[in-house]
Amino acid sequence: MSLLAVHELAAARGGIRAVEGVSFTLDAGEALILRGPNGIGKTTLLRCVAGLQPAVEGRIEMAGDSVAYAAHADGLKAALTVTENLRFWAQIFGGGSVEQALAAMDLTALADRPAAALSAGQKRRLGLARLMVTGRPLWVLDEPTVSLDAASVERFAALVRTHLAGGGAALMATHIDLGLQEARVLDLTPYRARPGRSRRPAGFNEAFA
Amino acid sequence: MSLLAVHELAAARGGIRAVEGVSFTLDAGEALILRGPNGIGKTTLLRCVAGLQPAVEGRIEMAGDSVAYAAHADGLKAALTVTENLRFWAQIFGGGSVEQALAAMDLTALADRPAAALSAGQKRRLGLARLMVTGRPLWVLDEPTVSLDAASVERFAALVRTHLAGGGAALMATHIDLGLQEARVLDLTPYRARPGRSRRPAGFNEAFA
Amino acid sequence: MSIWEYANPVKFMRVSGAVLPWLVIAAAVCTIGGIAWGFLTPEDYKQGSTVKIVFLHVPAAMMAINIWVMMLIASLIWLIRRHHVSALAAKAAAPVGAVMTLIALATGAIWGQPMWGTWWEWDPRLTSFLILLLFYIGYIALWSAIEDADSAADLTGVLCLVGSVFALLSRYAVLFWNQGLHQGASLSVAPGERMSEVYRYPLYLSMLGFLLLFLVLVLVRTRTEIRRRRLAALQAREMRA
Amino acid sequence: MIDLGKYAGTVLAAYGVSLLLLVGIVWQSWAANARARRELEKYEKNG
Amino acid sequence: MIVLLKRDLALATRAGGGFGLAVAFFLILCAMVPFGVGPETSALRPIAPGILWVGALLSCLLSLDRIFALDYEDGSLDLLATAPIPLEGVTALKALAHWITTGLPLIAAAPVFGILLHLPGQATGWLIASLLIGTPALSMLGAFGAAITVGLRRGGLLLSLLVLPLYIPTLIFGTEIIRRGAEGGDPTTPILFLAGITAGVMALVPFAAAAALRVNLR
Amino acid sequence: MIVLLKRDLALATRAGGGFGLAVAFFLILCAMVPFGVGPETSALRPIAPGILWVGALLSCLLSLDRIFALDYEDGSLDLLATAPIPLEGVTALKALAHWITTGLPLIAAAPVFGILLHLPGQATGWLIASLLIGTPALSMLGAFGAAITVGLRRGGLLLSLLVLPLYIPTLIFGTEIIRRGAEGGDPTTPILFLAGITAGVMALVPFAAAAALRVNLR
Ligand code: HEM
Ligand SMILES: Nc1ncnc2c1ncn2[C@@H]1O[C@H](COP(=O)(O)OP(=O)(O)OP(=O)(O)O)[C@@H](O)[C@H]1O
Ligand SMILES: Nc1ncnc2c1ncn2[C@@H]1O[C@H](COP(=O)(O)OP(=O)(O)OP(=O)(O)O)[C@@H](O)[C@H]1O
Ligand SMILES: [Mg+2]
Ligand SMILES: [Mg+2]
Repeated sequence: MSLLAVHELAAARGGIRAVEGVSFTLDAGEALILRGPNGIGKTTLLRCVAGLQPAVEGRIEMAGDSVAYAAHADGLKAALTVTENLRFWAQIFGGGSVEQALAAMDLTALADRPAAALSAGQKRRLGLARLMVTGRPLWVLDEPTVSLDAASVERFAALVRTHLAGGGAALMATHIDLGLQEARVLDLTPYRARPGRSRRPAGFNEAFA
Repeated sequence: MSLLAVHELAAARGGIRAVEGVSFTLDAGEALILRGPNGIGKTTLLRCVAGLQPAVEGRIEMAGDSVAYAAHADGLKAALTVTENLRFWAQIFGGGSVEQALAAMDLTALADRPAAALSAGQKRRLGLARLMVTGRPLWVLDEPTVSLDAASVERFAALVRTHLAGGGAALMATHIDLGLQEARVLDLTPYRARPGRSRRPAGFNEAFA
Repeated sequence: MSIWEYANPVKFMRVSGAVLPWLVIAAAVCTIGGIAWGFLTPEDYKQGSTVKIVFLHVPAAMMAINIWVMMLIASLIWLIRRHHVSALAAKAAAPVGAVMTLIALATGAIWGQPMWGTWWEWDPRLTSFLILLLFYIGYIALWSAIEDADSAADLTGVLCLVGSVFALLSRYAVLFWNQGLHQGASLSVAPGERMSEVYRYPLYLSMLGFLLLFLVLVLVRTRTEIRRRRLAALQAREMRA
Repeated sequence: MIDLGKYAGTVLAAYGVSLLLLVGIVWQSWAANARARRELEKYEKNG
Repeated sequence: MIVLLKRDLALATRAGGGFGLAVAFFLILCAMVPFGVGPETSALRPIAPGILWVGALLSCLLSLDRIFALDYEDGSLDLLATAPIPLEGVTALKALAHWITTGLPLIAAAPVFGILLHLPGQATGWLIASLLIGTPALSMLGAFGAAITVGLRRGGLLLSLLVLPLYIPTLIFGTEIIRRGAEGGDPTTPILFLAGITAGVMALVPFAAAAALRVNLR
Repeated sequence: MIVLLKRDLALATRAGGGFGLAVAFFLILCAMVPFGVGPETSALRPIAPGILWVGALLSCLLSLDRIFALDYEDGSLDLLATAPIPLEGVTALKALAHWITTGLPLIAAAPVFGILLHLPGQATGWLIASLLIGTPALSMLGAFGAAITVGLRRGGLLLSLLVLPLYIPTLIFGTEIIRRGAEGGDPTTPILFLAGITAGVMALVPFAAAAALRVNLR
């Protein structure tokens, strides 16, 4: 069975649908990269899949509690140390080992540093290390490599590959190259929602358009 | 005489100097583009020139009230219309014509739209149109073309050329191509501040390092 | 050698480290001695044993005001001459001043119970101390809220300046507001000059002790702040590199 | 032990509160200083 | 889930967490009222219970916006919403953390500030009791208001406006307990009412707050 | 420079500007006090001047964070700092705009709320007079506090903490005017003091506020 199956999905933002008719499946060991111009609706689609907002139309099939979501904001607390931040999420998700996650993203040396004293790229690495401690099979990542330098992008690709090899899957939106040649790519441009009266308006803006 | 002369400037951010020993002059009709990796101190240098923060060392020579500054935040009020926003800054600076500025950045059709209803790129264009109404000779621009599409970048380049032709000057920081081949380029990388005890610390972080 | 050299953190650490042990001994002797001597003084014929409270109350009240003045001077030095250590010294002094104010308030309140039959009266002097406590709290809260050390030093300095003016203004406003209930007479049952020698010498010793204790605490706390700043500075530099 | 008369409670309370506050600030200053020194030494040793 | 509570407490007590600000604000309020109404005991004593309750309520109010806003801004709320714990539990726990870091210190400080306002001694016990019973409801209702306004920039005044009317029943019964207790009357009835309000609020409001959060996360 | 004032007024009165929120908050506060201290005229009348002043002061307080924060966040403050008008003038004007949008409505509403609190009729005139003289100082001091805390996220409670002690002299003289006026005494002295404070604050605080802003813009 596939980890995630999306059927004819329409997702809306600001009361207007952004993309519609999107379908794909994602099996264990697979990675899918979403592409498309600014504002097409990548972020919106990912938030639907993560369960943060309801789909306007269509179905999303997956096991409950299988998604780990990571967006631009990393959910880090500046006053807590790197380890404390990670341990918190590990305990919330009841997931994996903090030490392993630190090692995977090369954060061991910074383990006792408060998150406030990390640079943008180091923060991002900590945000990605968080994925490992969730223990969730399906990673949903929105522009995961923003502000990472080349070496860290490498490390991120390795992280994803390990995850895939372990039976996980990853759904990612990005504008740039992630260094994951084996990943499938889905361009959202053809799915841009066409304005026009729809049976079920996505929100106020569409209901009164 | 030159519009701007910078001598051996050191600029600090967060209590540590970022760049030091920067010198250049900018004559009427000239454009200078600052380049350099993330965090080298481009924004910091521009804020010094704009008079928003004091220089740690060195001199900045220019006529008073000659700078128009534009950064990422455009200083737009979401509740006011495009014209109202522009007229406000025109009156504050006692500068040029609002209609001309609207036409130059192709905003005439949007003149009565509240700024809240503009897309990111349109907001940016309005922020650049503001430069025209300041009537100031020296434009100091921090990544002016972020989130602009190709046509708008063209339009921006034309705007700058008109300004230069009229005896103005422009100092810009950017990572991407602005379409201004005639501009001089200054790479800040060689001016990265070297740590080491200095006679006059730039701030707490340097005083105690 | 100019006095400003002590504004150099390295020099400050060296000199303060050298004098601290002696200061600690002197402060311990004077404070403990003064308080103990005061505790052992005989009873006053009018106030009974409560007179012993004066050996805590008056030195604390005195220091509460003096420490604010010291913070004001340190802030001015920072704002005018940009000596980093003096900004940190102002920061270090504030919690000590707040504690002194608290001691003055607490001993006064406890004293007021037998003397005036009430824990608290909105007497101008008492009220002024309450207001002083508010200023201390605001100053400390502002220091801890701002992350960037340079901005924090500047902004707390400006606050200290404006706050001093308004603390003074409040003192006069309070006098105006509650002159009807002024408790001046009962407050100065034993004014300094007319105080008998049995009480005067232990009081002097105790006052000296509180002053020395303050010096010790300010030095120690300034050293703490310098070390914290140094750690933060090293981390910031490494981060940027 | 000296006799404090009818105001024993008052005097002892005043001394108690004051000493508590004084010891508190002294202890806090000392602990923070020791901690800052430890952390700085650890950092300077590591790198 | 206890780990969420622990983290919130740790964050509140670290530097910049704002722990103690509410008590300081409470102190200032209690100190300002005599400047307004005059220093006489006869003027202060009758209004002391009311002032103390209104003061506690306002101090609670001004710290409400921290409940969700910081987590919303740094993305933690998104992550908590996808975590294997119900959002209702998250809101209840965050309200609890707010109560522990704001309500409890206020309760501890209230007797001292009662002295400033010449609250009669025998009323102090009732003051503490009424605050202990009533303030949890304040925190939970406040969490609801914070959840509604979490997406707004500078929504502080609006939040106050939304929440204050919800606080009125709590305020009425809370001060009634003190007044009756101070006069030697029987405060059982208002205590029961207040406890009833708090119990009802704790049982139902987390659902409303979680619903509001879901809308704001969308 | 008048154009800046015009813009601030326009922004405050448009949707989302928060115009009127302060008066609504004032109303709720005044409505809550009788719940707290009891509804009897004898209880309310003596404290009415004080409550009205403290209420006006708190309502003023809660809208302070808007003075600079919005302009700071959207970058307008950077641009104003480079504009050909002195930053001192900007702070004074912004305080003035705050006074017009918050202080004036509060003053207009105060007599009505005075009725709720059984303020004696002959005191109403003095209430208005004292507020008219005193509230400009509140706005200007508030602008100073707002300038200091503009860089902080969620600085609302801290802002209150910094500003309230500065409000004490104004509050004392303000209520003293009403009290003396209501009792038929001669309020000239407190009026002079209050006017002196306001004049001094208007003359000097803009410089401190501008200095604080410059530090925060750095
Ligand atoms: C919380 C309440 C009180 C506060 C804040 C307070 C404050 C002060 C202050 C500021 C001083 C002046 C110290 C100096 O300038 O050197 C002082 C002195 C003194 N206080 Fe208090 N006081 C309080 C309550 C009391 C009470 C209840 C008594 C006893 C009845 C008392 C007795 C004295 C005496 C005897 C002095 C020294 C003589 C003098 O300077 O007049 N105080 N207090
Ligand atoms: N808060 C909002 N309110 C209203 N509309 C919004 C909001 N955020 C985004 N939109 C609109 O919704 C659409 C989809 O946005 P979305 O963020 O999903 O795009 P995206 O593909 O992720 O773009 P990017 O590549 O820039 O990240 C865009 O047209 C955008 O203008
Ligand atoms: N608020 C801040 N506090 C402390 N340090 C800061 C702050 N903002 C920036 N810095 C540091 O100051 C240095 C210079 O930053 P600056 O923004 O000038 O760089 P930049 O060249 O503009 O970079 P970019 O290309 O990313 O815009 C950087 O190393 C950065 O880490
Ligand atoms: Mg996106
Ligand atoms: Mg930059």
